[in-house]
Amino acid sequence: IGEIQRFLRDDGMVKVSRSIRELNFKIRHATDDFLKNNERPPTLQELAQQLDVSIDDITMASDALRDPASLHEQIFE
Amino acid sequence: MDNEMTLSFMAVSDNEALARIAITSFLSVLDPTIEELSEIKTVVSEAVTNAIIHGYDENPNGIVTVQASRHGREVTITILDQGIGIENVTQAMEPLYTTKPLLERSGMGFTIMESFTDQLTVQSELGKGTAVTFKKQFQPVQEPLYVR
Amino acid sequence: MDNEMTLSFMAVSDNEALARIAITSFLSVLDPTIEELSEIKTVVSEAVTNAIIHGYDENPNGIVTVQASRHGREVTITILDQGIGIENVTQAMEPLYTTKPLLERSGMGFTIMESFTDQLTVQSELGKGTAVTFKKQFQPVQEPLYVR
Ligand SMILES: Nc1ncnc2c1ncn2[C@@H]1O[C@H](COP(=O)(O)OP(=O)(O)O)[C@@H](O)[C@H]1O
Ligand SMILES: Nc1ncnc2c1ncn2[C@@H]1O[C@H](COP(=O)(O)OP(=O)(O)O)[C@@H](O)[C@H]1O
Ligand SMILES: [Mg+2]
Ligand SMILES: [Mg+2]
Repeated sequence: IGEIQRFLRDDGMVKVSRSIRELNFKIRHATDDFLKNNERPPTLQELAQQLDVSIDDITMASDALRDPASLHEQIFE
Repeated sequence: MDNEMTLSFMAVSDNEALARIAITSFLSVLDPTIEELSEIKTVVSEAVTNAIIHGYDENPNGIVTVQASRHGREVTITILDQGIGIENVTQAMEPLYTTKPLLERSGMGFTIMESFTDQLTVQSELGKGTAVTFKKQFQPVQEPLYVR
Repeated sequence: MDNEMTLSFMAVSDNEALARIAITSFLSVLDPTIEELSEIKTVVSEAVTNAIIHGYDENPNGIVTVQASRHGREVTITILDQGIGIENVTQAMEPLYTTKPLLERSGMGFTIMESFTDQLTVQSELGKGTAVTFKKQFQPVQEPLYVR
């Protein structure tokens, strides 16, 4: 699956919504880790650095945190 | 003023995300924490929802406007509509007060907005519309805290 | 019209991200592919950069406006400024033409915008400003069958 996904990504076929869901999942983990290590929530830039993505991507994906539907998909996908 | 933006959109609930995301991007130069952002986004969502549901009674042709300005780390945001307006603002802002109990509104929107902002002002005129303005001072990025 | 938005902001390059991200959110209901989105964001960035750098000569007090509307899967976006305007639009749109070679501009902005959109219109008046409008039809992209 990973290879097919990589191929699709190169092919430009991957939906933005899917990449946002994936990043959303990573943001949740990274936020938890950061809280544990630093005893404060991470900033946007700290998350972008840690996950090696743009602030734009963090902005879009972190908003999906609010959407119960997308949470549901993350958990049950 | 260091930066300013104005965003207008149709009164449909999909556009709540647009408002939140635009504000997030506008604030990103302050490098806020996810927590600070989440509070501001909650306030924006509550005010935009009110404009759509109460101000325009969900008529999508209504236009909701979000204005934001930043001066150093102080941010001022106004959410306005040209909808039905509020007859008694003091009453409307009381906890649990709602005119749409059948839509399962909690009546806690204004209370939430007040608790997450430094200052909240509501201006409204019956038949003219409503403007909700709030100010928030963003703290400088902090070192680890030991009190939580 | 299914949805409409208007975003205005000060002519500072930080706000390019704001324009891109607002458009990203506006388009998300169409569930675009990464490639489609990245093309649209490139077009928006080129046009907003032109408004800031050429239209306003980087004077931050200039206001750049991004209008977007959606009808089904057809999206129309206009980026406008009230800046210096363009004397000869046909010439300005030629590949490699630039009036700011010292700023290391490539002169390829309009060429990129044309190649990523279905239709591009530029209206401009000297001393009044410039409006760049483009249309894009989003395909109902199907994910390949073997993915799910
Ligand atoms: N933009 C608005 N236009 C008209 N009425 C409004 C607006 N915002 C709030 N109100 C009134 O104030 C009341 C309280 O709002 P709020 O505290 O957010 O609770 P809720 O939205 O759950 O009813 C609403 O029920 C409505 O009567
Ligand atoms: N919004 C604008 N206002 C004034 N002039 C503009 C504007 N957009 C483009 N131009 C003119 O058109 C030329 C070509 O633009 P473009 O193809 O984007 O190349 P570049 O930005 O690299 O110069 C610019 O050098 C400038 O003279
Ligand atoms: Mg409410
Ligand atoms: Mg250019």
